[in-house]
Amino acid sequence: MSKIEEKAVQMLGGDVKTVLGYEKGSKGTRPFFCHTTEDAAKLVYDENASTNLAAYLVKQEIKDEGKIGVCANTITLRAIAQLASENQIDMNSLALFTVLDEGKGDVKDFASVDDINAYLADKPLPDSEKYDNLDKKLEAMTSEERWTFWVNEFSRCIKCYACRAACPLCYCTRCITDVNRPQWINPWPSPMANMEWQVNRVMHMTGRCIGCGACQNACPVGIPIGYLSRKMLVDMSKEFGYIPGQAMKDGNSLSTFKPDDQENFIH
Amino acid sequence: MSKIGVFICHCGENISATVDCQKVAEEVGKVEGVEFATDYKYMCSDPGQNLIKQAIKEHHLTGVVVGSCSPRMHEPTFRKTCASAGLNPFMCEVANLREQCSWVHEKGESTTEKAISLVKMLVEKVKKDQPLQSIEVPITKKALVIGGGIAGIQAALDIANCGHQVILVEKEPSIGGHMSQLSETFPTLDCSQCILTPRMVEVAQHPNITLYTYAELEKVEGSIGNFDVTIRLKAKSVDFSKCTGCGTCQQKCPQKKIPSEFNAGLGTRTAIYVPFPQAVPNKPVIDKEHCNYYQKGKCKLCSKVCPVGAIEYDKPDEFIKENVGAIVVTTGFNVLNTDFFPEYGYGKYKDVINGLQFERLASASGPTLGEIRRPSDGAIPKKIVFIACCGSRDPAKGIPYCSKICCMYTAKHAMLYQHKVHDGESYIFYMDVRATGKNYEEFVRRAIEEDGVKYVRGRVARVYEKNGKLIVKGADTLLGGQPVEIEADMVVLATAGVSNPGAEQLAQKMHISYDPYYFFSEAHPKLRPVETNTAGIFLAGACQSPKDIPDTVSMASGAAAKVAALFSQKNLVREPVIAVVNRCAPPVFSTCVGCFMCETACPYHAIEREDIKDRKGNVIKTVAKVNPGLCQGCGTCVAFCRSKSIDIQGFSNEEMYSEVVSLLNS
Amino acid sequence: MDNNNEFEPKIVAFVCNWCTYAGADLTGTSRIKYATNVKIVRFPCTGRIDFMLLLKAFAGGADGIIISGCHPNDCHYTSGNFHARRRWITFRHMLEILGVDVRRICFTWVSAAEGAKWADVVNDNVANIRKLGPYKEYTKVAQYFEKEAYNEQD
Amino acid sequence: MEKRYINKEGLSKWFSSILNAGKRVYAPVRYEKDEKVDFRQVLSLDEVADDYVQTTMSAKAAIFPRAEVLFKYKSEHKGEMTLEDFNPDNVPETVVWKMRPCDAAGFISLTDILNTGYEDLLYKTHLDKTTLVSFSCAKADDFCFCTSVQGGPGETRGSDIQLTMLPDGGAIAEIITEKGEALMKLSEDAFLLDNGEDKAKYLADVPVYFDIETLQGKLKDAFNSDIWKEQSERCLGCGACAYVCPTCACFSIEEDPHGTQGARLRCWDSCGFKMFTQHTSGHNPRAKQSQRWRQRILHKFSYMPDRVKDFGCTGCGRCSRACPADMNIREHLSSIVK
Repeated sequence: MSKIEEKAVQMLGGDVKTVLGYEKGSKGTRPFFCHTTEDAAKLVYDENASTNLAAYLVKQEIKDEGKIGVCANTITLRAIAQLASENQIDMNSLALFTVLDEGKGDVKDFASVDDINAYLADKPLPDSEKYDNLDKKLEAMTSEERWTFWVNEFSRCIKCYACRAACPLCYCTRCITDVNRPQWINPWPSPMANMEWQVNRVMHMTGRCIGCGACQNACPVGIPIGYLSRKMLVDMSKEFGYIPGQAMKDGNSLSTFKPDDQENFIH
Repeated sequence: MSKIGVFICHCGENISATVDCQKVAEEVGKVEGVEFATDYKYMCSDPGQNLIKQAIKEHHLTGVVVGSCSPRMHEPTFRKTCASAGLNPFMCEVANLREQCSWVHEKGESTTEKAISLVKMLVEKVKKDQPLQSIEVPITKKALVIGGGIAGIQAALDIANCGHQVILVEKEPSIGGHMSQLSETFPTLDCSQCILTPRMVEVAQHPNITLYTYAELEKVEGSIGNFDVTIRLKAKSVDFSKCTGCGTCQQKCPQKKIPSEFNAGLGTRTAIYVPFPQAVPNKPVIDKEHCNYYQKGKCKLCSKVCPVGAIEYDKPDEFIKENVGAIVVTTGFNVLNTDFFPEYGYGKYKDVINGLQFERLASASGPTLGEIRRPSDGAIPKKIVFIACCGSRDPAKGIPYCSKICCMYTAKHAMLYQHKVHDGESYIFYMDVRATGKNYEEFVRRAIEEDGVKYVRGRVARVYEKNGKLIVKGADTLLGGQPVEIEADMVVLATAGVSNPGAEQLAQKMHISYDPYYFFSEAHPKLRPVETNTAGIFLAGACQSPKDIPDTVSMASGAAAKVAALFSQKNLVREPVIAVVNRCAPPVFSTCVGCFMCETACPYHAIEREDIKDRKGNVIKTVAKVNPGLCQGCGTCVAFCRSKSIDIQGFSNEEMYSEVVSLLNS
Repeated sequence: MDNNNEFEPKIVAFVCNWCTYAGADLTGTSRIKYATNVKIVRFPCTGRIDFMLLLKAFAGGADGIIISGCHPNDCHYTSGNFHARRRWITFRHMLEILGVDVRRICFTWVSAAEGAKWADVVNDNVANIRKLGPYKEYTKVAQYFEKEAYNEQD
Repeated sequence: MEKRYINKEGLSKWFSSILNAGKRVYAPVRYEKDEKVDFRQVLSLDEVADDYVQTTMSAKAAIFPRAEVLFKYKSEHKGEMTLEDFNPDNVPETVVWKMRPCDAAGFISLTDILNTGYEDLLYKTHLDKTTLVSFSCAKADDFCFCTSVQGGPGETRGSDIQLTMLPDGGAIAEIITEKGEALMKLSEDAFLLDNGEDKAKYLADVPVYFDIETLQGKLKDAFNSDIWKEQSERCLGCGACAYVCPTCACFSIEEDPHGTQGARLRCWDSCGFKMFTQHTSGHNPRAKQSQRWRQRILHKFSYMPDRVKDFGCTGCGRCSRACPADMNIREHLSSIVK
């Protein structure tokens, strides 16, 4: 019996009804809801377990089912810490653990957000290389070239909102795209409407995004939207002085301010 | 569907000189939803207003747009007009055709075009306007007065005499403020303490006034009608309920050389002290900075000699919370630090003093018992020089504004000196003599003509000591800049009046604005001089700008009248321009997802948390709720809300969106 | 510089009610003249201004945008302008990443006493945007369905 | 049906003649090196991508655009409105080049939905003006399951012309419809006589994963089954599956107002979205993900065959490839059959 199976069986014997983890799927690992001890054998955890499971934890349907065990990877943990700071997750309704050394080590439990933050303190954001390469490419462009690049990219968007669905921090009861008085964002997939949606998504993520890249990984047409949120995350944390991927205690970088914020662009 | 009436005002010729008003009315009349459009010479006049009222009734208008002067000017007027014709006043909008169009552009097509699009913009807004009801907030009929100088005393007494409860907070151990330090007051030369102390006693004895001395404002929350204030009662180390004010402790206190604040450093006091003999309350506090016990851990002499055992060491500061409906700020002023003028030798030469110190010298209760004696050797100065505008009206070194009181008190000082030292000679160096109050000019003339004070128009360049004399070098500009040199025994600097240290922090605590010199800003320099921009907080006295006693007292009574007027209402009626969190049908109840980002963004702590419960009382979800009493309607939360679940009435998302879109479509 | 001399830019100004709107009123009271290209939309506070309104303005054909409120520490609501400033730092960066021409957005503080400054802000902006020309790059993308072959896939 | 042979030069010549005839040609284009392949308008044969299994999006948008103007309106005088209706003449003659047989078959289902009972003018105009040139599949992957839903790598239903590429760079051309014949005639001399090659030799091997009739039988009683919740637990609720699908036809009607003028649009929508069935009252008949997943499967494999004979699935496997949560439809259908 693997350590993770052992852990799941033990949890299911207690007050946990479901253990959310990963199983082998048709494209590597995929999320798996394990309800029975028999199914626990299907649970796997390795370096391919890359989905951010926190996206499920904010769903009312799943919250309604009671206490849930979560076999979390680092990005899931980051998201949970952020969600807890935004009153979206009750840590008491989670039984949170991970398996150290990408599934080869011991099982580690997390009882509180502080536990999570201590564990994450030295963990880098994922996929830095991918984003850095694009960053170099885009930084070398003129403003006009960047505009053309993004308009082109957004022309492919089909408004399937997989980016929204996959992101654990997109949990609004009513997304701004569904607001129609006024219709802030046109609902059809035109390049401008697509761009407006992404601007909103990324602005709404500023100071909250944990840089997991779930949005980009989910995009069926392959638009590098993860770069946008990631770039804002990295640049704005430098600007406003917070640790990328770590939840802020009193509001986030957009809902707070410092009297000496930069003014050099203000005439 | 909307039936909107559009009324374009010519404002005499103020608008019509550059804008074709008739064309504006014509063009806007073509807009979908506009039922009636006209132009008129003076919309705000009676016939103009009647025109609007009539049109509302005749055409059953659902909204009104007036194209006239700035809405900051006449929006209330036209809204009232609409209300009197039965239209909800918030269905009326004003397009700014004068200040932001006709007055700033030349006559021409583009000016008229701009006017048309400005009016169309408001037409689109009115289409999205919702009828709003004014908000009524209950008022706590209790006032807080911060600062126990003459302004605070006057305001507190006036409010208390109207029958309302007042809390008076003073940071020093006694009320009285700067006025208690003054010798005689211009222009009548009546003794300052003689007229002040009865008022101080009245405050102490007034059944409606709660006095907290040695106390400071810690925190203010809430808003007009319902402020929650926290007051820090600094530990006095003396139990006032036991202390009889016998004074034994002061006699025995071994620390006797502490410069007395009351005497502006010219006298001394003990560590356990009453600032001055007529202090209210007349009970001592321990100055921890100088107390042997607090500094070195042993002494406790006062405790040993106290006959009633009132001394209590090491008590922490206490915090009390009070709920008040209005706040009057009367924190007063300070005098400019003389470091700015090293050339006058203040601090270097003992006999160069400032005006406040001279007041103490001239005061019967002062360190010299009213005799004018030099601080250095106690000799009576035979020749004395007063330097006016010391820092005032001096943008280079001091402050650019006029401190207002110096001309008068300098004249008074010279006069008092002449009265006390009959063979003395006094000189006043001045820039201009500003004696604009009642009997003020006469007072100055008396100083010159009857008391022989010598006025020299010019600035003093330097003061230095030579053979025991202070050499004052200056120029007489009336004599063409001729150099003047006076060998004086004493020099008095009329240093500028400046704001109190800590004024900035206090203003930020109360969310009131202040000028570059940290004097608090009135809401309107002419029409709302005692109000601040924060509703329910009023100003009086020198915390707003330097002023003399008559001005201070009248301002204090003015502020008190404002408070009384506020308290005379049953409820406070407020404009409904506030944020609201949406509500919708179950099972959603509200689209608010409860992230409470608005809570951190709100400058007024107006966001509360509300549990939505099912019939059994189980919490379904927790959503944001706006406290209508606290919300001031800035709308910061609205721009932050990701799901657009919070919106501000009167500047709603739909309204603002329609305005922007309309501007660009037309 | 083909026809840019004749180009009259459309500029929208989003201003707060207490400082800049009052300042612009003072410009009028002082009878200082400025260009007609700028039209003011009144907000209670710069903190109220939604970043989406800027995008909507560009999409609607604005060539330039002015955003102006109270100077730091002068906000009628104490901190609305600080919140706004932070939002603009963020949003401006977002626009830069996307290649939106941020030169077309002017952030400024104009107090109720700065009537003359408001006139300067307007005139400078009109001159500036006139130099930049119409913001075709943006409107072209915005007018997706206006294109002749509006049902093109790409 | 006519079978011909066309050599490499002939293909190129034919393609040029299609472009020269003024037709708009959509073909798979590789977006950037090693990235996704999708349909775009092309102006030369060189742009057309090679060596891929499937485009991300189906060819659906060529005939049923992501967003399309139904009509425009304008008011120049108060109270008066002028309408500009959809004009079929504005729809250009189009060729979709190198679509998969499953894509072409998808249009049969789409036509069923949009043109049964009521003829949808927009759809029909596009369809009539579009010629579908499918290429039979030489390659397939694990997501392909056309053979399980009555299709196949060489299926010609729905196509106007089907080409089967040969090792010499030429192709077997099957001219299936009149539209196909007309397209061939643009360069008829390029089409040589059938060289007797057997198409089947060049087709990919796609195994049959489940029996469709058994599936249909099981679905009849499956409405209240627990299987929907089990299968849909990891579904995130996005709309990717519907948007990449060659047969999904759900749309919503949207407004694009600009002051006194504007347009009414028809835009793709997806039954996977929670808001899709949200009522104004607050009630949502398909509030749960499992209900929406059930709807998707039952609609495609039960309701559609009941009502319009065809399945709402051609086994292209796009939804499985696109799904961010790895909801593999083939796997799910197989598990229902079991």
